[in-house]
Amino acid sequence: MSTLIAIAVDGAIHGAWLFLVAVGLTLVFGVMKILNIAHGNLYAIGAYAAATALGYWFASHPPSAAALAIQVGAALAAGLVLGLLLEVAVLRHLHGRDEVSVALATYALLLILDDVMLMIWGTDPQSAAAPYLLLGASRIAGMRFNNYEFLVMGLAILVGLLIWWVLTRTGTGRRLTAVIHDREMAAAMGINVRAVHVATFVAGACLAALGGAFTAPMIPVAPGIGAEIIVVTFAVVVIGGMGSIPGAAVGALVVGLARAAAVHLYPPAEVFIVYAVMAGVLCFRPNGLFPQAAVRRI
Amino acid sequence: MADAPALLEAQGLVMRFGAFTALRGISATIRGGEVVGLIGTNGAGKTTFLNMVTGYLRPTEGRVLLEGRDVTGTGPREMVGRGLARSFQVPQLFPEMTAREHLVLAEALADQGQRSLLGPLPEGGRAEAMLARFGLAAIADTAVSLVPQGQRKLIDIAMALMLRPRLLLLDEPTSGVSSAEKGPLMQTVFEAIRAGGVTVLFVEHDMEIVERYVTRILAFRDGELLADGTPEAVLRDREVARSVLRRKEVAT
Amino acid sequence: MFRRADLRLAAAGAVLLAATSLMPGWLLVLAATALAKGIVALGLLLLMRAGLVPFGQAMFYCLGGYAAGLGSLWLGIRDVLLLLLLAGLAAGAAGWVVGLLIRRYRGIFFAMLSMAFSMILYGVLLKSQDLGSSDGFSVPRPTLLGLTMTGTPALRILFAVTVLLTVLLAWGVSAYLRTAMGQIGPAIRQNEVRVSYLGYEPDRLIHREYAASGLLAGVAGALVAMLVGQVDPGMGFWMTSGEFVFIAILAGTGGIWGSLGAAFILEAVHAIAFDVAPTYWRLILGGTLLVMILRFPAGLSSLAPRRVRRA
Amino acid sequence: MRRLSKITLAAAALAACLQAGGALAQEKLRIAVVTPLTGPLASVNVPGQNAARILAEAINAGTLPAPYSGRRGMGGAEVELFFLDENGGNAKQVSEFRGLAERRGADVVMGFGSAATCLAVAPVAEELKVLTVMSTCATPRIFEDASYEYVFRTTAHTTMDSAALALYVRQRLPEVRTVGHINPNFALGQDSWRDFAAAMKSAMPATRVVAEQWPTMGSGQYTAEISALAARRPDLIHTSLTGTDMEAFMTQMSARGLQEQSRIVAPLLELAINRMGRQIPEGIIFTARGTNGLFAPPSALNTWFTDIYRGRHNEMPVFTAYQYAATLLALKAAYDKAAGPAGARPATRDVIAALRSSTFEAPGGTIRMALGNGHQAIQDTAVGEFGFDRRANVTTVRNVTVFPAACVNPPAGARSEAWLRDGMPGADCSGIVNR
Repeated sequence: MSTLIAIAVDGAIHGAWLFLVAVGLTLVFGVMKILNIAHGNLYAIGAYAAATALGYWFASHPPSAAALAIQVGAALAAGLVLGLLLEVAVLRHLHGRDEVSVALATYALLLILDDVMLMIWGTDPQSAAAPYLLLGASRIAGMRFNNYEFLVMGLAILVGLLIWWVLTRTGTGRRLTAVIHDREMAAAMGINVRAVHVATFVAGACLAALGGAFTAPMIPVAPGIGAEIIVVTFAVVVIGGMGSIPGAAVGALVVGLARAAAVHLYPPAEVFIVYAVMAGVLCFRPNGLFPQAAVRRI
Repeated sequence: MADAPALLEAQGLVMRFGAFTALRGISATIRGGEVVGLIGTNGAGKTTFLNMVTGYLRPTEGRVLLEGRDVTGTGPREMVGRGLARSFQVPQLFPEMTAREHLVLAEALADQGQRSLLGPLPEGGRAEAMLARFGLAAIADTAVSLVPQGQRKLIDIAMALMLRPRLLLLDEPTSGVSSAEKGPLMQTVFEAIRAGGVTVLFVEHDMEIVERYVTRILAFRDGELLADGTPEAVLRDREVARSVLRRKEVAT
Repeated sequence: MFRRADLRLAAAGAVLLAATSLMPGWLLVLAATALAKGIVALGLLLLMRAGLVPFGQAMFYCLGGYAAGLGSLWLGIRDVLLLLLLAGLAAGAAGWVVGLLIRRYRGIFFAMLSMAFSMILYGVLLKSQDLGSSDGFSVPRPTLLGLTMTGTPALRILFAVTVLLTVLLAWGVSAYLRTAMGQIGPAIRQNEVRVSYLGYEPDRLIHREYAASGLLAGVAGALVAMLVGQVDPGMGFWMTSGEFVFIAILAGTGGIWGSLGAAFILEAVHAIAFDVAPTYWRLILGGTLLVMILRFPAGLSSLAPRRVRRA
Repeated sequence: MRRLSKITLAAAALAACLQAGGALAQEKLRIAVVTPLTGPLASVNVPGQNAARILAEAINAGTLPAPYSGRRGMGGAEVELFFLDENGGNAKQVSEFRGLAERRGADVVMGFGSAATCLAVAPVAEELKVLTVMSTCATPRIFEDASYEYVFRTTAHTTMDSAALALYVRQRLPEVRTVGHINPNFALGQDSWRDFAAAMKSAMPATRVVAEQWPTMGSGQYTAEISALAARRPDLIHTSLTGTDMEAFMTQMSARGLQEQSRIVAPLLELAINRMGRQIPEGIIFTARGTNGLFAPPSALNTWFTDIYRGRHNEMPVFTAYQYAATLLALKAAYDKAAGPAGARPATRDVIAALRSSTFEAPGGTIRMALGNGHQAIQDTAVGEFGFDRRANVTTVRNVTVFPAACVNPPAGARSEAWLRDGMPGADCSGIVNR
């Protein structure tokens, strides 16, 4: 019985983390039809920014709850700067190009940003463990869990609700949904699609950076962490249905639980469990669990 | 004509897109050699019906029979394999190809049974004759994206005819064509058809054209079959006149 | 049957064959690897003409390498041509099996699903201890028609085999592109529904061309495996697939010549970047790719073999 | 871009390549260092690159302490290092290796962080007759699956770690009955666990394995793995996670108190010791692939090496630094011996004869080229428990046991895996020292 509880808790923790990291990717694809392969770099830069900021602050201050504010601040700053830079410098010129060319352009950005980060932060890992031990531990089913991971779960749920509220309850949200479903029609109705694109990409970048900033305390921030999460975030987004926020939430939970189950029941499968689940879901639901309505062509 | 074998049968076809119901149970039979006109206002379900009987759309309920055999939901490829061909309300062409390339490709695919596709593309075969017959020789080597709408319609229909179909479905062949060109276009199409004895079902808004060519008329309204009969009977039917033709008094 | 383009292909092959005796070892390996990647790019060319970009083609490249390696270690086959045949058939069969599912997908989903399959193979190879897991295993030098090869002469012979095979496969692909079936790919990309209404099942062509591209990538993987003498799961990592797509984009509308030329350019850019900036070679690769995509408005949409703007 | 201009661009690029390496420097001894400059393994190998630069400068300046003091350079020639990134896959590494030998005039090639590259490059070095001395890659397969004339390795391989750790646990923790492990799912992790499990079966037959975890390398998220290990509560947990994975695991594990219910054995902890320092929980059992770093016996060479290294990089050198230093010192000893008093630069054949089966001093103690008919090194090793001295704010090691080379390395000609499984026959463990 305790194994089932452990799988549920571990799955939920990992799923929440995956949602936080992947939601920006599906938002950007939903609105702009861009599969941002450089999403992993935005995550990594968020982590580096947070690690540097935390390292600088806690060099002269005792560990305190200020850490969380620093992480959010660093993430939003990194996301804003990088989101704007990439959108204006590169993505603007790719407007109207087919989906796969744009995805390849972001693959080029991945290669470039990887080395740019190497130039700025070098090869040695940055650690920012200060906030990780701040919140103590709690016991579930006889096992001790670090509360920081529940904080990340809470943050993921908060972010999910925030996005849902913006999309369904606010003016900008309705404009965003209009652009998601039909870019030309939205433009015809006077929506400044250009502004929506920039805002969406910046929001996507901030979400990725937020994911990185709150992962920084858990791992040493080193070259290559961006590349590690790319393929697993694709799996989450594709399983959920490209462009669907609830889909990303369900996809993240499915992958999280699958990985936790593999770890507890058959560890050697951990290497490919995520991709097996992805291929499995796509066999039955070719466009993911929450596909967007297809437009009639003839 | 009436006792000819049933070629295409629709039985109680229903199509629901979520809350919207496009077809509310339509049954109709088309026999060999007939020329059937399909009329109705926009959104009456004409194109949905066409998409369904040609295998592109699987009906929510009901069956489609071709020569008595149930072909519900089989894809367009099998339907074409069984002698069906169609044109489209908006011409479905290959933007980067020329008119000649369209017809040559259609010819190669039509003859894939006799001649292997791994051979070269046919040269100077039926495609050239069809280009001449449809008066497309002048623009034969122009990318279709630069060709006017009327000729795009002709290419679209010509490609369907290249398949030497037994049953031809035309979706508003004259829509988007100037009124001066409507007559000659239909003239060209029906000359090519009459030579081969093809059964035709075509969607049309221009009643003059309908009266001139059809042997029977199906009238649709809001996804239901309003009338099914000879042109004289259907066009004088009060319901059809009021809702489909939008004319106050009845045409004499 | 021979057209001007084919003669040019044969001429280029002859030039490379003649140069074999002059080239130093490192250039032989570099050029042979470039030609092998060109062969993979030929397979990609088929799929990209139909508007599909697989992000997981390295799976078949890796399968071909492992098939050649295991062929010589477990089955005792040592002849180059037999091993290439074995690798091609193995990868082609795998392409046919994966094709059963992937034939229904288009656009980003096709790319993502092919990547997912390649990562499954990568994970399985990483885990398999008796295949040397992440270290892989060494592939013994093959023989050519009974003739054993060692040292640099072995490289020259392998390079010559690679050149002949590349010319043969390039001629085969260009001949295929001239057949009626070769024209169906671009038609599918431009308007798939119309193709099915002309009585041809688009999924069937995509399935066939996916298996063929698998076969080509398998042969290329086997060539590199025998050239390098080592295979490891890294051959099937998604970054390797990214490199093949990079070559296909570089090739643009160049068709056969474009693919082979682009492969050479990539290896050259790779070698120079490696020498000039050992720590930042990926920046140079990424920059080159970005410039190609931004400056080349052609992109994927105009992958037709010939310009048709004869208004 | 017109098709023709694309071909001319390619030709120009290749020509540039050819021209760049043309000028062969006759008088300098050019040593190529193949080492990960980018990617996840970079951070673990940077200390090695630093040590190589320090040693090359000292060799050229002649400022090395005994037993290398006096003569400058190697065999009378000035040493010049140049670095090459060990990434891009085997095909790239093999073509780059040929480039080193044929185009860039490398007299010696050293380094090699990953076993995959070592296995791929060894046959090519033999074919091109290039003296290749591997510094860090640790798979025993190289000299057990084949024998080479031009390929050497101046560091012991992983079998030594497993043997020493198993003997240490038998001596210090006899009450251990259940064992678990968490190892990265790739060659290094698999070999390391297979060897440790075999060594434990031989040293402590009563123990049994109760938990196995195989996370993907670089995943960084170990929540589920730690829960699974905590649930089984093994007495001992073995892990050969390295670099950033090791740090991530330590951070996440110590927050959940895994180390309080199970003793942790981590053969590669020493590489993260400077970076993590006080964050590493007390009592973790570790080693340093020989008597390197904190385990180094006092000697003039070691004191000189650690002072210079700490002066320049303000942290203690970890064992990769000691391994790169050992390679350069082995080369210097071989070149000087082969050159003889006259000091004329020796041919590679003579250097190989001098290096084969030689014994040389390194900052970590004496290294003997005893296995793989004189091509594979063995050296004494030591195991201890990690401690953090709060007062002096410095990492320390307690309860150290030093194992002589003959006790923890397989005898010449034996296959490591079988040797461990069969109870380490022929091991001479008379010289064990407990500090």
